[in-house]
Amino acid sequence: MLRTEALSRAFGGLQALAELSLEVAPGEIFGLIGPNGSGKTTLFNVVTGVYPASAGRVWLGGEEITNLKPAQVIRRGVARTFQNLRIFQRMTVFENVWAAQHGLPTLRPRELVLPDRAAEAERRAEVRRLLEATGLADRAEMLAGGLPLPDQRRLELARALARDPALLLLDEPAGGMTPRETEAMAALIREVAAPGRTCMVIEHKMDMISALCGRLCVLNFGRKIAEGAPDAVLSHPDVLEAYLGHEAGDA
Amino acid sequence: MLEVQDVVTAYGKIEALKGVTLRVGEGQITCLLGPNGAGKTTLMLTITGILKPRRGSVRFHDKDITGQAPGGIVRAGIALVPENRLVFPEMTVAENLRAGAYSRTGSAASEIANDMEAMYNRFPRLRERSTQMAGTLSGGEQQMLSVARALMARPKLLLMDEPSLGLAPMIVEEIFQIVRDLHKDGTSIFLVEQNAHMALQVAHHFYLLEQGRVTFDGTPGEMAEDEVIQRAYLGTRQTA
Amino acid sequence: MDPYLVSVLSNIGMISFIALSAYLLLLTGEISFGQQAYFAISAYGSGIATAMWGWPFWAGLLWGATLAGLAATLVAIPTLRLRGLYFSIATLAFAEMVRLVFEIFTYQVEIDGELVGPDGSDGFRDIRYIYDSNVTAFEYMLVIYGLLALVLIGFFVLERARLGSVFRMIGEDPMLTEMQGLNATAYKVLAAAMAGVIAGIGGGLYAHLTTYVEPKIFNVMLGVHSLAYGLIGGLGTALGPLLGVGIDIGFLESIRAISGYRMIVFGGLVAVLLIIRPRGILDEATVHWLRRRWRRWIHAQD
Amino acid sequence: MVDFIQNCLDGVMVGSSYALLAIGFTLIFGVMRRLNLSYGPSIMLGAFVGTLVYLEFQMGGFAVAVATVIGAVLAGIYVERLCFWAIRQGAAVASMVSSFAIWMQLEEIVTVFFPERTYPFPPLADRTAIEIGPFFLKLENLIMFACAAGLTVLLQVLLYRTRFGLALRAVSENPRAARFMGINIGRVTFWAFALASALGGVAAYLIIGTDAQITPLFGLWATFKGLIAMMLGGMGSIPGAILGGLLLGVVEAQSTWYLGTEYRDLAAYALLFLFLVFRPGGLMGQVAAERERAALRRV
Repeated sequence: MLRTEALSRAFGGLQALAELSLEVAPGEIFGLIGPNGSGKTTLFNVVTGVYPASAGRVWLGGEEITNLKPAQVIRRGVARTFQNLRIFQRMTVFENVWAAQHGLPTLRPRELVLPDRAAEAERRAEVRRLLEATGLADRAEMLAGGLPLPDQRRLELARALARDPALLLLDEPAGGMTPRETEAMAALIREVAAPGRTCMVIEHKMDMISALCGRLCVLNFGRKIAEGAPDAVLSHPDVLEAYLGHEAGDA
Repeated sequence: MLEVQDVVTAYGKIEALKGVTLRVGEGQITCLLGPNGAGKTTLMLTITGILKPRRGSVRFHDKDITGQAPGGIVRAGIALVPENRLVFPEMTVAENLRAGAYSRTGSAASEIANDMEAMYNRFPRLRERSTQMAGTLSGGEQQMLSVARALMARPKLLLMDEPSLGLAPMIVEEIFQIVRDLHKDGTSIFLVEQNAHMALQVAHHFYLLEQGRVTFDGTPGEMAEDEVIQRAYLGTRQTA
Repeated sequence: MDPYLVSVLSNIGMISFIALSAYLLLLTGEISFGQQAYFAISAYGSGIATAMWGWPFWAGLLWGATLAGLAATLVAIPTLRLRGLYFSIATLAFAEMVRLVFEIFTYQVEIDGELVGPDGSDGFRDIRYIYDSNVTAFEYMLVIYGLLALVLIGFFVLERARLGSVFRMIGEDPMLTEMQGLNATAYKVLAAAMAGVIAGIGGGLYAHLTTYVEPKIFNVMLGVHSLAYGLIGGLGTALGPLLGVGIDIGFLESIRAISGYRMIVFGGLVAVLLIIRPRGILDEATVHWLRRRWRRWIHAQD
Repeated sequence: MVDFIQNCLDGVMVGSSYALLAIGFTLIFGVMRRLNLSYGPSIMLGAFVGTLVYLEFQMGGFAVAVATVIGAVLAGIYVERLCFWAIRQGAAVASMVSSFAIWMQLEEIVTVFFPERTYPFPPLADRTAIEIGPFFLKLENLIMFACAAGLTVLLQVLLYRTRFGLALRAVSENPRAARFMGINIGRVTFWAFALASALGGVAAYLIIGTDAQITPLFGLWATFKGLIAMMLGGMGSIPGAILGGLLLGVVEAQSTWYLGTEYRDLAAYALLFLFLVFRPGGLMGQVAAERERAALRRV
């Protein structure tokens, strides 16, 4: 589904991504872990065209998308959420999800001003279904800026799903959540978000990652240091050394 | 030496700290653990006087310092090594150190020069780079500069906000060695960390902050035995 | 109707166009100090068309507004890459350039033995179409408000439609807007072009009402006023800038006690409002709250 | 060729007054990362305080200069408290608009008290022209040029050799970190504004002194010239401000000579527009552009 080949990105002297080659198969939930600053979010940013790659190439489902503009990548069926939460604070919860449909390739430009009644009603119903599924239905008319953190994360997820993406990039979807909220988010990803699409998840929460993901990749200094099934990766000596620390190895 | 009593700090309507009570003992390394958004940085900002608590008090050496201006708190003897290092990128290393001594209005220039010399002795790499712009330093060197800059205020208590964040494991080892050395030289340290494994090796006491509340208070031994903390902050293998 | 009242209302109507023009760009998060440039371009353009080429009023107005829209598009393409302050200063520089060009722009033809047309800093006299056609001041006021109503209806359609939502998204977070598959720059250029046309309609109306335009009217103060109207009245709805215009021209200008001190009061009012209500009186939260109250009230009636 | 060089000399001489204005702008922008559009009107108000002293008490040059500086500082502080201090971080645009509003206010305050079109101001020097070979220089312009150069040196010393300068630079680079050092940001920005306004007062005294008369339009003129000079030089760099001022002066002098007076301002705005589109960092703007990029990366 997503393939990168020797993908690199440097900021000044800092090598955020160094010749990273990855392949994510269709339909899998792929975990991306590593220390802060190891290049995980940079990978999402390069894939979605926020930063151009310094070198290397990216393919999405067989089509090369290296250095396309963000909107072009997104229109090819990618959606993402953000580590530091980005929502349209001055819009309502409903409008935030509705907004994700503005750029759908199936929406004709004319419909931005003069919607077809039936199609628009169907799309609005879809927004409501997504709010229902993510447990935000009763807050649809609230201004999104006033939501508590876990709800804002769910709103980001709902917004991403409104694009019905083939590839869903989730950047710390459970960041700052309590264990209980984390479990709820994991269930939401497993039952609502993942079916029928490919997911990549960045997380620091190992319980969640190992329960959710079929395969993991560990980054350090922009390089891949391990890849494979969670069990194997999380006991890999390099991973213990660079990310989990020595103690975990002894425990 | 530092006593935080029932502190509530809020941004607008949202309370980031919901009544936090903890103490940092003289000559000890105290560690605060907690997830992102739990309020750790808010607590640091409250102690350093940048944020005013809505309720509660902060006492340092039995004196109430709640709501004092940041400058006064630095002068009282609390310095912060901020999260993400925050060096002044377009100032030289030497100027960064001088900025660290900004609040020492009473000290003579020669005294400050002596302290800078002491910093260069402690961190020889900073001496090599003393006329370089701080922004050109590597992450690890910037972290050292950030620590040295805080020490230039001659603090009795050093607050360190996630000093290992985004740093390579080897550098993290180095930073923790510095923490041990500073402690040996008599500085009390209040350490905010996510790297619980490293913290376990140095800290004398642990607090866990979750959603603005202290949810654990105990020694390293007690912490290592607590199963919930095990799973959340130490263990990965139990569930893996 | 009292002629003084007609003239004040006509003024409010015309200034509303340029205020709405600045407001449209404010929605996309851009501060333009230069909407008066498009007002000026259309004032000259439509005046030339009716007074010199003998075009009918409506064709002249359409021509002026089109010119303004084209100019706005051409300026938007290079400048919208700039962010924040840089964009604001670039619009200011462009508007001053336009004004200074009109200071030296001379294009005159002889009609019935008299020279007609723009004459540099002496301005452009005798744009007499309205008077020659025996339209009364009151009727012309109705024309102004008719067009203003059309533009407002356009705004209300826009606000309910996805396009309005796209503009507001860009205003809040252009990068996040791109992440919804929308080309933020292209939509900004669209907004700038629409804003140019709206300012242009105002400019054309202005030239034909006063029959005389001179370059110095289109100075930065006009631009800043139109910007301030949205910021005072509120960015939550297109009625916000109209409220701003009403407060300034309708209220402040008509109070005798502060004549001669109007700028002191107006300047202070803007400064204080920016502190206590950074997005104006009718800001998004207020509009949202009012809408909810309205809906609840409607429900209660059922 | 002689014409061209004479124009350049004239341009540099006039440009030094633009440079003087740009320094104050840059100082404020460097610390606050915000534009103070009512910088010109506030020093204009100061100059009218000077005029008042000149007309009412018949006092000479020095007293007028002191009164001008005091007036400018008071007006500057008023602007700082209302448009910058009260509007909190993250609202650079609100500050800019607010300062524009206060501009109108200050201008009207002055016109209420000084309704005439122009007022006399103590002349800076005799209108002596100095001949060097085929070229002419004016004494008052030389004084202005010397002052611009001297103030630049003084400012560089202040910024790079003093404790206040250290604090000022720390605040402009990273206000958050500066607070952790115990630096009182409010106090530093207050004094930066006072300093910039004092510099503006000196600039106003010198510039208006060369004309020997003052008008309320000086505020608009000063803001635009200073702003253009700063943007040409690269925002936030003091040497850049000087260069930008001189460049603006030269371009104006050349366009006046070769195209005519009516093209002078047009050429200046066209230059500004082109710079913004093709080189938004200005002459010395590499650093500023780099900083922008660094900020973007953190998004």
